[in-house]
Amino acid sequence: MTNSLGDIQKSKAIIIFGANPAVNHPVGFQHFLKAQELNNSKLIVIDPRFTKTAAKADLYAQIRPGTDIPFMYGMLNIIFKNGWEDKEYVDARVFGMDKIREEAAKWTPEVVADVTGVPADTLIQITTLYAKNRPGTLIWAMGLTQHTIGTSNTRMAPILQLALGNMGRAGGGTNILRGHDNVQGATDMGCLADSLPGYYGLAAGSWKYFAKSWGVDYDYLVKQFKDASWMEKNGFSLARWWAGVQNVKSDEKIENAGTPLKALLVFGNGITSVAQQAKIKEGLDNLDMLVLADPFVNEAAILTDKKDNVFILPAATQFETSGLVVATNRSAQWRYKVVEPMYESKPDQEIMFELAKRLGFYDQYTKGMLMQETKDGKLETIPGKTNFTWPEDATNEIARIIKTIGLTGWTAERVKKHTDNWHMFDEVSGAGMGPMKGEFYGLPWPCWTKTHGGSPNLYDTSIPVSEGGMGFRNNFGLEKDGVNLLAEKGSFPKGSKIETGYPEITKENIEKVLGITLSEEEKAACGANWKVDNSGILVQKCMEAGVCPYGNAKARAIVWNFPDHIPMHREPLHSPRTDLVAKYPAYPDKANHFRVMTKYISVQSAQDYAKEFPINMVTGRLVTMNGAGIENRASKYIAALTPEMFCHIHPDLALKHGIKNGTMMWVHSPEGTKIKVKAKYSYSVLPDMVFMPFHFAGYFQGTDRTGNFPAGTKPYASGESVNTVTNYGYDIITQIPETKGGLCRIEKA
Amino acid sequence: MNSETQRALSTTVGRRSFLKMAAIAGAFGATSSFAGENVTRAATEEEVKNPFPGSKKVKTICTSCSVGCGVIAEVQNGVWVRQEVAQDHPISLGGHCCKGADMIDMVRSEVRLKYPMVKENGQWKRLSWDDALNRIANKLKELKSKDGADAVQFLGSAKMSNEQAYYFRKFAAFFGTNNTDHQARI
Amino acid sequence: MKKYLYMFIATLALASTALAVDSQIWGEMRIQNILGYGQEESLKLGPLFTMLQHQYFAWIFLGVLIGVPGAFFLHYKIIGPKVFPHSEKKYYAFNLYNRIIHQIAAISFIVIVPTGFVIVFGDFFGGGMFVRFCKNLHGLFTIPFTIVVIPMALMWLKEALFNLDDVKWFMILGGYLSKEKKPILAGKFNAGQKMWYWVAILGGITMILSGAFMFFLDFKMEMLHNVTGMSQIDMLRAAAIIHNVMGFAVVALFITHIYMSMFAIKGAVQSIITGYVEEEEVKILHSTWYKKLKDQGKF
Amino acid sequence: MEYARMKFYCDEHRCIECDGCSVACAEAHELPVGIARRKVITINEGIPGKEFSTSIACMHCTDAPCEQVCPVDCFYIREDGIVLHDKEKCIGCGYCLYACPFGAPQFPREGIFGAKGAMDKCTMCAGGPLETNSEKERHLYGQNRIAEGKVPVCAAMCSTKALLVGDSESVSAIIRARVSSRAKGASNPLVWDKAYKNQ
Repeated sequence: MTNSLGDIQKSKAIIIFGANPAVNHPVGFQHFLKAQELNNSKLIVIDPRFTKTAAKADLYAQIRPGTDIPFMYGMLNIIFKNGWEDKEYVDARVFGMDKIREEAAKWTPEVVADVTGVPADTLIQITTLYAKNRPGTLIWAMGLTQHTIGTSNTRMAPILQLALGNMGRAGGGTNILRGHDNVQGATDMGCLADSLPGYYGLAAGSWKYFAKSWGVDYDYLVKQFKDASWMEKNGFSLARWWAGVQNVKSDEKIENAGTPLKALLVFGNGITSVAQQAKIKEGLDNLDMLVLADPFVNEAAILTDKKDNVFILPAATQFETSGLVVATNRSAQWRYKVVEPMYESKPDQEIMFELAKRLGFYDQYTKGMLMQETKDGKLETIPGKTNFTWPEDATNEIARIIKTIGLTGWTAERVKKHTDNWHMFDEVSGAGMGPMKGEFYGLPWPCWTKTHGGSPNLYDTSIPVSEGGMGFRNNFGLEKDGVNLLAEKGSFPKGSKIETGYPEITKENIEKVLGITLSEEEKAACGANWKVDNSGILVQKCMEAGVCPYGNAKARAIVWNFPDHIPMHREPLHSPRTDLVAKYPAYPDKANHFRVMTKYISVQSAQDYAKEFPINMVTGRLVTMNGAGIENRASKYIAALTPEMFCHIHPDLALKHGIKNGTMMWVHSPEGTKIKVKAKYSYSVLPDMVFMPFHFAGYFQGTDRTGNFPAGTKPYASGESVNTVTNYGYDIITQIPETKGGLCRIEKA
Repeated sequence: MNSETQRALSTTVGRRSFLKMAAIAGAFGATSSFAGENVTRAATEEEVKNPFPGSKKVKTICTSCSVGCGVIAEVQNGVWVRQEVAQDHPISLGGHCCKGADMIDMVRSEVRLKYPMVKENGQWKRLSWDDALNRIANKLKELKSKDGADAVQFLGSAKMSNEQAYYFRKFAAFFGTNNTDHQARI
Repeated sequence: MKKYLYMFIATLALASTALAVDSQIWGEMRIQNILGYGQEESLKLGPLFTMLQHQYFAWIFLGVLIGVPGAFFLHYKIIGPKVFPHSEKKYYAFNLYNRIIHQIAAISFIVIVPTGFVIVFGDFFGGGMFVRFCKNLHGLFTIPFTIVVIPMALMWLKEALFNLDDVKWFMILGGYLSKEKKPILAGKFNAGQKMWYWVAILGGITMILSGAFMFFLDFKMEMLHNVTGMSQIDMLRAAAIIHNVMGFAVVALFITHIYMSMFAIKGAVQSIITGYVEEEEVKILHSTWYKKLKDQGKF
Repeated sequence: MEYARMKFYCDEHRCIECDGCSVACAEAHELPVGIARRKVITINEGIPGKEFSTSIACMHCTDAPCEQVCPVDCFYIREDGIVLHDKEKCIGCGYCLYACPFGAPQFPREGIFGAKGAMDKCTMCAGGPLETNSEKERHLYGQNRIAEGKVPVCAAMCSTKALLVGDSESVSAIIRARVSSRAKGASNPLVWDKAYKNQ
């Protein structure tokens, strides 16, 4: 989220692609409604389903799943044709918009109507309304990302915003609504297969920086791995780890340091809500050891037929421990401990520490919490400190190390102060009042220094860097094919000493760029660049000059290191429009994609799926639950609201198959899996589509597995997991499953 | 639109009416008799008092979604007795959806997993923490030495705090594999 | 009878499975119910019930409770009871089956009617435990009556059909307003008894059904809904109104029935206990029947 | 002394059927599962332009019909307009439900053949006739937040501030401001005429 929920109140137009905040972020949605009331803001919703959000919209387009790119190109086509783009902004701050213009020219409203199913009139109406009401904010969520072209979708949306000059403005921006409460934070913390914390990546240099910051030798870390090369390769992802498990039948090649997976440790992750449940079950069944740490019984434990070595550990809930959480707008809050862990449960970190002790790396593992930066840019163990305090010392360790996204200012003390004084902040801007003046609520990152107040809106050049202003990041060189990649003259954060674009700040270039001279001590103390500068001198100097440490560059519309340099439409692997597949084919199959060969074109071209499986299937969230839903299904009042799994189906479609409201039906996937669910008539879906929530588990392909729960742990509601029938398909870059565009066949049960 | 209206709009049942209501309730407390017809009844004489004596209020954050709503938990003798309204939280303004309003029920749920267990020969068996951790660690050690650290997959959580998520990633790094991920992938 | 029992059990089962929150009253129909409440086009049953229950029902019941016995008290004082000599000649009119059925119904009524009054005047009794207990008895004792109501209807149906005699009976009000003992035209049952028969049977069934509606509150009655076009809450309101209004008639005639058997005709109650009726009594009060029996040589 | 009249109002333009109010209520008062003092209802779901949701509970009517029909007179109306009842007096006859325009009274099943227990309905978080904040009051009626000077929990926790509660003047002022800024013209709040005769 580049801006914040409160900031949406400043929008003149809100366009939502594939998100349903009224259901998924109900409290956040109040800011949308207030924008409508206070600001006469126009709410536009583009979704395959008439959602609760759509019910509040001024304009709504019912789009075919997986065709957001054509829709947005259609919008750009109209924008460019009418000259509605912000030319000055594009010239000064965007690289490669001409290529977008070329592609957009192909997507006339008529072509878009054919591909997306949205009438040309509606597209024109929406584009006009959105382009004429600025600033406009663009919202998206899983509706854009969960596609084979998810990455392209998420590039397309900012491009649309860039063309209209909506990026980096209050009331504008691309506001991605994150799902789980700390998915932003956990991602920032690099709980990922392809990066170290803080998006440092997996390059040797990054490992060396972290080794140093953690107080261990780089060689020590290398020794833990098979060899150094495996440190720099992506691991298995949540989406496809099962492919790597021993004895799992698959023709997809695995490259995992010469071994299959034999053990799985899951800490608070509802893996019964991930695509390809049948394969996940196969993966679980073939493990040597399965460890599940969760406050409730992770339903993977009852899904698997594995008879031995399944450990379930009672982890404490987040209310029984404390720590920092990051909301969707990048702001930090302190989650105080409410009660001591109930029953025998233990907080996650204690389980990890206990395991680390038994595995022999506890001291090295926790050493980072005992360290601090010295003034001369070195790291040292805090004199006299032998014990750490959880979580404050960990918070400070993170603040000390993660500089890429500017977490330097996120010390435990500051974040706690914000949470303690949450009444001192403004609802709309997040600006502090009284004693908290000069800071924004939760210090939204980048929070460059220990005194910086946070940056509520990313890429906003209308305010000084010290107050959260910045240009676009310089991350990909200074020029490409002879075109300047830095911002043009005149585009810079307010109050900057440099009134043009500039590169990211390094020890080498700081004197030249800022026009200053560093003293010898300073030079000796500071690191190679701002990202690894323990002394903080580089960032400090930048602040003094009103300069953003990461540079001031152009946003890239062209990404030359991705398979599609500009976002291109590609049909879903299982497309209902077989006639369009040849024109917009999927990617070539990709070897070693997070350690496993992943298929694209070979699946798409294998058969004409639409013949046998003519119905679109979309999945989504219910307001009553989140994620795999276990914690909500284990709450009695919530479970009573949605006691069973269901399928929203249009009466016309249902009656064609003889399915009555409230009776059971089968949903079959092209992979041969099936689920038995209750039909629920709904007009929110078109007659060629069904919708199912993804929060249920406990049943598998028609059989009740809830008997596998240990006594007294069965949740109050159970049902089929829709992800048993969501189709094969993974994003080309992130490997997110394609669950928002798939096909199925239904029949009466 | 003048600023007065702006404020009225933005705060809905805002602090002003909130206080007004508190004042009304206070007035009731202070009045001993309610001369009413037979349908009304004399209010019990009582002051505005705390139904949970000695309780303390803990500010914390909802775990349901990324909006980051404020939760005020009322705790008495180590028991979470009531969920209060975080009226002045700048994002949620006291609001909760059904999940957020039910956080207390989630924590106090009777169907929580209460102690470590292991499945052996298809039967669930209770374990002590020590046993469980020893057995898990031994298996991990064995796998690491025999097959390499990459034989193990770690899946962390977007429900963890930053510190936990960071230490989860760090755990995988110290164990020696990049096979670690979490829900951001779905 | 079996069929009826099954139906009753099925109703019970249905009612207990229906979840309160799923019912129309609190579910899908709720908004329509709210918007329709008191609207010109609606049946206005809600306001009607409120008005009746608020202002009339209790008063009418009080009127019945005081008025009917009061009238009989006067009758007793002024005209007095009819006394028939106990002769040797008796006729076995009610067999064991008849008597058991009747007694079950009688016991039910003896509990249902007073407990009904306790509910109607619940405020007088102060609500709470006692009234709640009476309410439960009121429902509980409906069960035996429900079981016997159909057999009872069948066993006396033939005798309870109205005929010409009844017109004459009504013209002289059964001769109860005179002290004379002259034969009165009537079959096995006189017109008054027939009236009671129909009120007890048809009224009783109506009371059972409307009562069951109110007792089970939210059972699903798709069919009834389709037939009447009424929402469930309106059916409940109608049931409450019918239950009360029918209650006036049932109570009034129940009191009459008791008065007649216990006081107005001395010893009449014996006939339903032993099964034998006195010749003299039959001769005077059921002369048509007496003639028939005589012809058959039963006396 | 002039007392304010306490009123509920649900702004259907803002209500998104998040069920926050009903769960907050159930949780705060620890109601048995199956009893929903407050319930959110959506009509015309999935039909553009016609779908709307609203949250309904006891509206605490001025001339409460429930109070008029109760055969045991278990209802009483506070000076501030809050309609309460005495559960120990209630016999569970259901008359209040027939009289109620809003379908507010509910009956838990207890005893033989599922006989209805004492009626349960929204108390506007004002408890009942028992000693304020006593254990028994909390058990029978739930929290008495009004006595603590707090807002009823449903409205306080409403995610979009669709559900409002308070003295009638304040609530009206908020609604008026919202309606006028929506530029959709003033309209009578849904169902208010029934509950309060527009007083």
